[in-house]
Amino acid sequence: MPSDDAVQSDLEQQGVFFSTLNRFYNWGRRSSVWPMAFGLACCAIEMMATGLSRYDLARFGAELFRASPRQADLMIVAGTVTKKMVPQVVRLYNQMPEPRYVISMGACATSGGPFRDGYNVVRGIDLYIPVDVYVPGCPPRPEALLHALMTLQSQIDRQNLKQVRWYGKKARPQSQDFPVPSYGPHGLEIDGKLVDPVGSLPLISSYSSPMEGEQRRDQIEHPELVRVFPDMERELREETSASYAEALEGEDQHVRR
Amino acid sequence: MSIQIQRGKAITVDRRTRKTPMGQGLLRGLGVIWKHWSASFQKNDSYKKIQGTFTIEYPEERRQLPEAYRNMPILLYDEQSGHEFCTSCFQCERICPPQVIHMTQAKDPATGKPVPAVESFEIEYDACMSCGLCAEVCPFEAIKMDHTFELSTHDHPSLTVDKTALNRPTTYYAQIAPRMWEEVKENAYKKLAANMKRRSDLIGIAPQMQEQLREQLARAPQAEPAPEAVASASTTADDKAARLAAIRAANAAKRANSENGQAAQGDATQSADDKAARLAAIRAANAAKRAAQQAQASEAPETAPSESASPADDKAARLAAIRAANAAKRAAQQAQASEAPETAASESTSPADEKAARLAAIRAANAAKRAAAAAEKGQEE
Amino acid sequence: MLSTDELQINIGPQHPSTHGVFRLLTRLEGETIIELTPVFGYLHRNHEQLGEANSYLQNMPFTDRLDYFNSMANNHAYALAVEKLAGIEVPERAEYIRVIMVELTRILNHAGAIGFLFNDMGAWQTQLAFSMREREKILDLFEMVSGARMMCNYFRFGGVVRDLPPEFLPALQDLLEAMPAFIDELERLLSENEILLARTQNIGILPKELAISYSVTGPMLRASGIPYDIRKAEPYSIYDRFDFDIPIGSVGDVYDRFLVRIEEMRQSRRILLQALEQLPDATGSHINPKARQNVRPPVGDAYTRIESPKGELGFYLVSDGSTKPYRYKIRAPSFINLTPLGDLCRGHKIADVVVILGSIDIVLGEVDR
Amino acid sequence: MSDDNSELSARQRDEARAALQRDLPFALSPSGSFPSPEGGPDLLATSDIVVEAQQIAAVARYLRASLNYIYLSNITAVDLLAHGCFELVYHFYRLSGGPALTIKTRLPREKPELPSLTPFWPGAAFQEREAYDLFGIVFKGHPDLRRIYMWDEFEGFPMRKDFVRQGDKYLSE
Repeated sequence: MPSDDAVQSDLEQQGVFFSTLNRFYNWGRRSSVWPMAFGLACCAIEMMATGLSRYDLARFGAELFRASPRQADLMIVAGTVTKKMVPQVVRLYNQMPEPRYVISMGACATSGGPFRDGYNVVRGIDLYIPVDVYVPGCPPRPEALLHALMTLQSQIDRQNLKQVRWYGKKARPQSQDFPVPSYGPHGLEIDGKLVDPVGSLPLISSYSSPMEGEQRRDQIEHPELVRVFPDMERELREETSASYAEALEGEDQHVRR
Repeated sequence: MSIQIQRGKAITVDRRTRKTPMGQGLLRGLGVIWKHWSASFQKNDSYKKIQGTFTIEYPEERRQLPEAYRNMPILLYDEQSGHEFCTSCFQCERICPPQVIHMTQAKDPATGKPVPAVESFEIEYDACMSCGLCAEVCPFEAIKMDHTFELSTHDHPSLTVDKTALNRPTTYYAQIAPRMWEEVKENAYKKLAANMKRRSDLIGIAPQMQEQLREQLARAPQAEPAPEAVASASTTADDKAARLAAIRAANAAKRANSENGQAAQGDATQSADDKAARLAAIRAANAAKRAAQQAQASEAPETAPSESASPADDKAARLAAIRAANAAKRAAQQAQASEAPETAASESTSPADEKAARLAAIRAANAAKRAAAAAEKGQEE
Repeated sequence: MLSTDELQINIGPQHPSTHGVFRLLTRLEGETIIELTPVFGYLHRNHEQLGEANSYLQNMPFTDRLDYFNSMANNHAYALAVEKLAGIEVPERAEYIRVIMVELTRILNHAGAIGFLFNDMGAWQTQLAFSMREREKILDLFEMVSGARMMCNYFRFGGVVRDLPPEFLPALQDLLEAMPAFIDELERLLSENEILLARTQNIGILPKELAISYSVTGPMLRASGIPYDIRKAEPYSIYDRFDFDIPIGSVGDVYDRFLVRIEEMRQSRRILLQALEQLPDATGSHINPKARQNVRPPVGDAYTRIESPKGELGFYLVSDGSTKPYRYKIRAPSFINLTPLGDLCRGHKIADVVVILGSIDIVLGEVDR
Repeated sequence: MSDDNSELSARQRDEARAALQRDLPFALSPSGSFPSPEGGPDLLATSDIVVEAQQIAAVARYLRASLNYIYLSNITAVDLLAHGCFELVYHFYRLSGGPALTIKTRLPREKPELPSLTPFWPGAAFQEREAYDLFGIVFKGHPDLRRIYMWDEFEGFPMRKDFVRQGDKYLSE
C-alpha cells in the first residue's frame, strides 16, 4: 500500500493522475470537513482564532462552521465538558449524520484537564463519545488545532469505502446511537444507573478511538451498559492502524496537501 | 452622590444625532471594506500596519515562537555525561496545579538508600495546563517547557508520557531558548556535578544515552561487567516501579490494619471502611505484582509487538497502582479520622471513599489484565 | 390588535450567539418577548472549590481561565488580593508592567466584544476579523512576555514572572502607533451605519437607578450615565498617576455601550502612552525579591477589586493561616451584569435578544466559574 | 496608598458602626454566639461589623437610606465547619468612591435561613441563588430561589466543606 501511494504521489507531481474510487471518495471527504460551531470554553476562542484571518482554516476546506449538527461532519469539543453539559454534547453528536468525526481539543475535553477534580467536570469527553483525535494543550495553539485537522485528514485518507461503518450491511442503524446520560440526584445516570457521580470518579471507562474500534477500554461498574457496536472487522482495523502508523513515521507529503 | 474624578473628566459619548444623508453611513463602511480588499495583495508583516494579508500558511510557514513560549514540560539531560538533571526533589510534583506529574526516586541497588536521581517520571500531557510552574520552581533546571505543539494523536493513553519520551538533550533547549538557557546554565551544571558524585554507576543516566554508553563501554576492554549492569538496570526498571507501587500499597494496607487493631471494634461503618481500604490496598498490591510478573514474562520472548505493547500497559498499570495506593492510604486516614468524632458527616463520607478505593482497585486490576493480555499476545507471536 | 398564542422558545445551550454554553428560556407573544429566563451552569467548572484545594500560587493559572479573554486582568485582581492578605509590597517597575498588561487586555477585550456583537447582529465576521487581527497582535506581545497567548499566568505575588524582553517595547510602540487608525476605522465602518443604528439605538435601555440596584458594573454601568470607574473611585495599583477620562453614555442602550467601549479603547491607549513614558524612571525590578511565592498569610480575610474590562472583578479570600485559602470567592462582573437581562429584553423582539446579550459582553467561563 | 485605603475603610467602618448602634442597636449581633474550636484558627475574629442574621435586610436598607451605601457589590457565603456556622459577607459601596463597607452575619449550620436582599437590590438575585445552590442557605423572600449552577434534580450542596471530594488533588490530604 504505502509504496503504491508513493508511486502515485510521484506521478501526481508529474501531472499524471491515477485514482481509485476509494481515493477519490476520501479526497472529497477530507477536503471538506465542516466543523460544527460549537464552543464550550477557553479553547473555543482559539478555535475561532483558527477560523479567522491569521490561521485561516479555509485553507483546509474546513472554514464552514455550521450551526446545525445536521450539516456538520466534525465536532470540535473545545473546552471543559461539565456534567450539566454532557447530555447536550452527546445528543448533538447523535444528531450528526455519518461520517462524523470528533476532535477533542485541549486538556479539558481530553481528560478534564486542570478542572478534572471539580465536582461538576467530566473527566474527558471520551467517556461518552469516541474521539478521533486528541489535542493536548491548554489551550492548544491554533497551529496545534490545524495539526489535529491534518491528523484527521490522514486518518480519513486511510479509510476504505468497503469497510466504513456507514455503508453496506454493517451500517450502524440510527437506534445504535450513543446513550445520552440524564441528570440524577447524585450525578449523571444512564438507564437509571449512576455512571458519573458528582464529586467522585466516573464509574465508566473511556471509549477507544474509532481507529481502535470505539470500545470501552476497561471494565466498568455496570457491565450491562456495555454496548458492542457493529464495527469494521478486526483485522482490517489492525491493518488500517498499522498503515497509519507507517504513514505517521514518514509524514508523507500528499496527505498534507 | 456623584464621584469626584481626579486627573480626568467624565465625557459623554457622541451619539451621532445629526442626520447623515440616508445610505451614507453604509457607503462609508463599504469604503473601508474596499480599502482592505485592495490592500490585501500585500502582506501585513508589521505591527504598524492594519491592512494587508495576515495569514500564516501553517504547515509550510511557521511563526518564530518567542523563547518564553511554553507548551508541555520536558526533562533535560546533559549529553556529555548522559546524566539527567532531575534529582527527584518532588518540587514540581507538589506545585503542579492539576497534579499531572508522578515520579519515583531512584534507590541504590546495593544499599537501598535513595539517590538524587529519578527512577520513573511520568507526566499526563492530556491534563497538563501548560502553566509553567514546574519549570519555575525546579531548583536544578531539570524541567523546562517545550515549544513543540504538534502532539495530536488518536491514542489517548499515549498522552501519558514517560521519562524516555520526556528526555531532551541540553543542546535542544539551548536551541529553542538560548537566552533563558544561558542565564541558568552555569548553576545547572554546578548542581549536576555535585549530584553526579552521589549517583552510582548507571543511575541517573538518560535512557537514550544508556545505549550509547553501553557501546562505548563495550569498546573499552576493561569495562566488561558494565554492559550487564546496564541490561539489568533497563530490564528491572519496569518491574521495579511496579514493585515500588506494591510496596506502597502494602504499607498503606499495613497502616490500615494497625489502625484497625487500635480502634475500638464496634462501629460497623468503621470496620467496613477499614476493610474496604485494606481490600483495595491488597488488590492494588496484587495487581501491581501481577503487572510486574507480566512485564518480566513479556520481556522473555523479545518480540517486537510485545515490546511495543508492554511499556504502555506497564505504564498504565504503574500509574493505576500508585493511584490505588494513594487512595487506599487516604481511605485509611479517613477511617482513622472518622473514628474520633462519629458525626453524621464522617458517616456520609465513608461510603464514597470506599467506592473510590474499590474503583481504584478495579482500575489497577484492569490495567494489570491488559498488561497480561498484551504479554500473552507477545508470547504467542 | 391581534392576540396570538404564547410561544416558548429555548435558545442554547448550543447556539452560536450565546457566547458559549448559555441557555435562555423565552416566552413570546408573536415575536415579542414577555419573559426571559437565563439558565446557567453549563460551564460550572468549580473554580471556587478547586481554589480551596490549591495553594495560593497554584490558583494563579486557574484565574487565567476565569474570563479567558482577559487573563492578565484576572491575574491582577488575584495578585492584589493575596498581596493585601499577606502584606506584600510591589516595586514600582512591576506596577508599570502590570498596568501595561492590563490596559492591553482592555483594548483586546473591547475590540473582541465589538467584533462579537456585530457577529451576532448578522455582520458575519467582517468586524470580528478586524478585531481578531488586533487581538492577535496583542497576543503576540503577551506570548513574548509570558510564554502563552491566552493563559498568561504572568503575575506573581509582589510583581510579575519575568521582566519585559528587549523586543517588547519597540513592538508595543508600533502597535500603539497603529492603534488610532484601527479605532477610527472601526468607527467609520460601524458608528454611522444605518442598519447598526436601527438595530442598536433605543434597544435594551438600562436606566441609571436600575443599573445601580442591579449591581451592574463596568462599561454597562457607565453607558447608563454613571461615571463610576474603580480606577478613579478607589484607585488601586498606580492608576492615580495617569490622566484619563471616563466615557459615559446618555441613554443607556446598546448603542451607548458600543460607543463607550470604543472610547475606552482610546483612553486605554492614553494610559499606555503615559505608562511607557514613565516606565524608564520607575524604580525597583519586575518582582519584589523578598516576596515569597509560597505564601502563608495570617488568619484573616481580604476583598480586592479591579476595574476589569467587563466590570468590577473582585476576589474575596479567607485565610486560615495555611498555604491554601479557606474560602476563595470570585465576584465575577459578567455574572452579575447578566442579572438585568430579563428586564432589558422584555418587550423587544426576539432578534434583539442576541444583540442585548452581546452588548453585555459576557464570558461564560466567568459567569459559571 | 494602601495605608490610605485601610485608614479610610476603618473610618467608614467606625462611622457605620456608630450609626447602627444609635439607630439599630438590636441588629448588632452579640459576639461569641458560636464557639471557637480549641486548637484551630479562629476565623470568627473580625474587626468588621457583625450583625444579627435576621436583621440583615433592615441593616442594609438603613445603610442605603442613611449612609448612602447604595451599591451592593458582593455576597459571599463561607462555610465555617469547625465553628458550626455559615458566615455571609456583604460588600457595600458608595457611588462617590472609596473602599467597601463589609457587613458580616452568621447563621447556624443546621437551619441556615435569613431574609433576602433581592426585593431591595435585584442585583442580589443571582448571588443569593448561588449561595443557595452551593451552600444550601435559604433566603426568605427571594422571588425565585432555585438552583443556579447544578441541575434541579441534584441533591446536596457541593461547596460545603463536608461534601465528598475525590481526585488526584485530594489524595495528598
